[in-house]
Amino acid sequence: MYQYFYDLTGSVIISTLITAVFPLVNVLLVALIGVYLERKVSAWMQDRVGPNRTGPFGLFQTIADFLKMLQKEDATATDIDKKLYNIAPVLVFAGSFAVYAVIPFSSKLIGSEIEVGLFYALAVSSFVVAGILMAGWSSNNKYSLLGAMRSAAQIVSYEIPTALVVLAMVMFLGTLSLSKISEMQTAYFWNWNILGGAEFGLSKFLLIPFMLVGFIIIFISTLAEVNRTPFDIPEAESELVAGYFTEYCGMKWAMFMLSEYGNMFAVSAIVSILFFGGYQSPFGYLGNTLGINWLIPYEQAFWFILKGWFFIFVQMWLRWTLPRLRVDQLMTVCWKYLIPYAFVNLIIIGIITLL
Amino acid sequence: MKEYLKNTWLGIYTILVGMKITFKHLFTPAVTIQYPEVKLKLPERERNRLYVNIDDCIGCDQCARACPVSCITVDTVKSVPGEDLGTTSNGKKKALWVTNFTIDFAKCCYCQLCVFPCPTECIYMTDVFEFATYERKDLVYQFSNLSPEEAEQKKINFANFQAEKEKQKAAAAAVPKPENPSQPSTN
Amino acid sequence: MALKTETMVLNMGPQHPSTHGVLRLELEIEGELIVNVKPHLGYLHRCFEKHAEAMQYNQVIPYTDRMDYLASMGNNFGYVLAVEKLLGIQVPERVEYIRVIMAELQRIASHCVALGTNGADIGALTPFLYLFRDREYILSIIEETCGARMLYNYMWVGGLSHDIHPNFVRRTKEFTSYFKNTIVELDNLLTYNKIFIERTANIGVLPAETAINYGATGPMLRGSGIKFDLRKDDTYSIYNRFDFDIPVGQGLQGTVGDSWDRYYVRVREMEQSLRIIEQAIDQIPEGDVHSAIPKRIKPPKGTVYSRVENPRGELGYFIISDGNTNPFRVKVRAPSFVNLEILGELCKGHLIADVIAILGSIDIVLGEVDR
Amino acid sequence: MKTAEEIFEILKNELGEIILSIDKDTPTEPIISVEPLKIHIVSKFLRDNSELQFDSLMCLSGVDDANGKKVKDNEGYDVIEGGTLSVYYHLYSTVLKHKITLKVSAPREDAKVESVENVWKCADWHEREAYDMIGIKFLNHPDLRRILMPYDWEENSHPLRKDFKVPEFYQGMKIPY
Repeated sequence: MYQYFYDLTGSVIISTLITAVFPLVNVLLVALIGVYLERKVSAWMQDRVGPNRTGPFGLFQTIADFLKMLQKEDATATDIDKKLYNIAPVLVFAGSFAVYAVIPFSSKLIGSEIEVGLFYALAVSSFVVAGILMAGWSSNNKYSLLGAMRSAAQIVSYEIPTALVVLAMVMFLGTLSLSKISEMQTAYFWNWNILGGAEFGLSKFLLIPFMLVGFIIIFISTLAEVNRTPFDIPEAESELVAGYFTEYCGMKWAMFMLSEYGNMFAVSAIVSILFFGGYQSPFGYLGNTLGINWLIPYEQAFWFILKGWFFIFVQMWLRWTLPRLRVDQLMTVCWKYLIPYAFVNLIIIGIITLL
Repeated sequence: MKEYLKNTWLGIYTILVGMKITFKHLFTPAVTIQYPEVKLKLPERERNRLYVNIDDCIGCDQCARACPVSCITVDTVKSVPGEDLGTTSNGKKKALWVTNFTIDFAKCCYCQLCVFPCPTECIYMTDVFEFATYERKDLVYQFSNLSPEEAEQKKINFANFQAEKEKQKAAAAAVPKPENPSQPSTN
Repeated sequence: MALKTETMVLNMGPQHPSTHGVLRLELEIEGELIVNVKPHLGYLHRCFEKHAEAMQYNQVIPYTDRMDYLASMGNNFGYVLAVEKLLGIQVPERVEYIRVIMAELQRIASHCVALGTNGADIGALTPFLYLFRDREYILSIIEETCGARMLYNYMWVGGLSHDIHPNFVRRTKEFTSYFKNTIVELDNLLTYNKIFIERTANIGVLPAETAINYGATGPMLRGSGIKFDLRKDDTYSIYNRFDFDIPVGQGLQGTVGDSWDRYYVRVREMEQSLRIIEQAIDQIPEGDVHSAIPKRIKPPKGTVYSRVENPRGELGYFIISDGNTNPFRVKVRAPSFVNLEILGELCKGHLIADVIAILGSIDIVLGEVDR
Repeated sequence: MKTAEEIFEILKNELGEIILSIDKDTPTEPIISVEPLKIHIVSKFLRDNSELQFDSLMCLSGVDDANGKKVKDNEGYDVIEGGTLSVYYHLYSTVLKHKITLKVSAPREDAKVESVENVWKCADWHEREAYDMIGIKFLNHPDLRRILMPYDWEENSHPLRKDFKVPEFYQGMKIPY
């Protein structure tokens, strides 16, 4: 990305600045639009109108909320562990924000093109759990504590099916670099991994059902990792008020919210990179047909963002359809269902790849 | 094993069924209305703020007695002969000055029990439901059209009249003579 | 060496996002496991019984509305039946029919809230809003007739406050045909959802004998598999003229008497209420609804205990009259009050999340628990 | 299915002295009076007897009979002295579908009634309510605390008594706002 902007502007400072600020802007934008979209989607699903007072169609609702949040008094309870309490939201936010560094928005728009991007994303996103535990413990509130404990157990367990599916994909693709994975599923949707990858042959058709299973497993477990319904038990509002961030208010609370929506996009991005061709267009590029080369990265970014938002929409869709699971059932789903399926899937994909 | 697979299938299938329903609802129009701009037409029997048509009130106090929360206060003063209070719309002759008719809407429970006993149908429920105020005392509505001075005057009038009557009675007692008193019987 | 552990006390309520109204639960927990539940009541105590002693008989009716504010018609119905029994009044046919239709409409509206909040407690917010949309429909039908949406003061001793609105019959028919779709939709969206079943089946199992001993009534009792409904078993008003079934919990997804059964009984009960309405709406005879209202209610000395099947269970009024225009004593046997007593028993050994599911399936209204 | 008279006969034969009388003068249902300190025996009998099977307690209500004489206390308020407080039990048999009403009366100054909590669990909260509102003490009740009023409400102040005087202050707060 640095290289791209350096070529474009010829200035070290501007290109460095853009590269550095790009993920942050992304997280903020995702949260702004995400909160708005969540409200609208839930409203439409429930035969309501949703926010419509601030600006046309209530478009500025989230901005108004952020302004309100900024003005709020930073109230803290007396018996809390001040240091941990203050660090926790930053840590949680940093965790979700850091993932954006490696997400390839297009072949050119990528913060840092590291070779182990997938591994990095998985590692960094599970970093959040430390922040959540800190928040829950330092709040000195029983609800927060219970929420944090649930969250720790949940995120740690769901790492395993995620990792297993990722492992299967890595075996199949032979690389950990997110941009390379995207590149492998070049234009046209039949080259996507969900449809058996780019190579054409018998294995492609054999792979399709298992890829589908892999996709479902990773989608469910990433859903759990970002604490969305039906796995939102750490913050189950009817049981634990707001879970680990019960005691937070103002901007600190907003940081938890930001990271939640940031995370949603991050995991959607990873799912779409792994299975749905990343930034690749399903129907080829307009830039290629017209012979305008500079258009291609923007087209790619468009497709990538579209895919990301589509998965966010599915997450919302699920949230407003389903009830939430209980703690032990959550573990049951993970250990008794997802992990066995993921293992079987791993083995079969491995065998087919070997053949 | 069969149970296990069945559970997996049921989980996925019922989730998909649910998703189908919510997806359909994405495209159904909203049932909510935009309240301050759009208002529902309230049915004619709507029970909201009470209104008293004081011109029709005869001060019979029946509404105040029917009220389970005692939010209606009616004070009356008898008229003196010669004063014309007019008639109610259904032709009843009024005989009492209603000096004070207040309803405390902070207490009112909108049960409509005060409406039925009214003989002149002067107290009734309207469809006004937006009357929030900043002060609780603003919810006490005064329906009497007499100013406090006038009300005071009426009381004095009646007291004077009463005193006059007493005097006459005393005089009549002192001088026993067959006299036909001109004042009407008690109002 | 064994690690020293101790239980933790978690305070839920009085202002907790999911306790239905201002109920405070003191949960003694071991990790997430419930050791003991202690309900604390009285946050919504409004002295109904003391008030009633200072009121005339007809002035008590607006107060009964405010007990179970989700089923005010049922409350009115029970009270007027008790006073009529004391007075020995026979009300006109038309009044009986309208009362039954109103009470059944109210039952559907009340179950809508019960099922919706049960789902919402477990995390499914969307069915809640669909059900509220339909409850709104019922409320607007009732509003057109009596002018109020929740606190009706509609049934009077010996009659009704208003005759039905000219639109009433048409709109009720529209509603009954329309509402069947909602029940189907609800079944697909929530009742048979695997996650919902997992959350409620085998949770809070209430065996039949315990249920009777604890005095549980209404869907609580029927969920435990006992076919007991006051509308059939101790019939009042004109319920014996209608043909309807009593749904009972059969343990379709787990044990008989679990939370899912209680939920399921409510869903099926809405269907039966629709059946009653459909039968009654065509038979409303002509007549005057005010003719039997006594000018002055002054019952003879004596006591009466009269009960009706409210959406939440058996609502009983025990009235002592000393021959005055005011009741000497009115005691209400509130179904929620009695049903809530079992909560501690049901929750033992379950998880925190289950407390919410069980509480939702008991379906209490704190206005009635505290009165 | 048995009428109240038949049930009264059975009770009288089986339990004798404890059962006091039957009041058939009420417009609706007859009431059987029972000795307050023996009510648990009667209850157990009613529940377990195969002819009666009263397995459900519909309602338990405490009542201030206000049949003592009215005296003015030193502040000029009416206070009732003497007389009784009563508890009414409405029983129902879900099997045999018959009903019965029992009544016990205890002296107002020291109202003690035996608890039926171990016969019908349902009586637990009803008895707490009767204690809270009327001030009837239920002997052998496992957890006789106030239920609807605050736990720190003034001792011996029971709001549903006919001579209840609204206190001016509760915990330093003025009560009639």
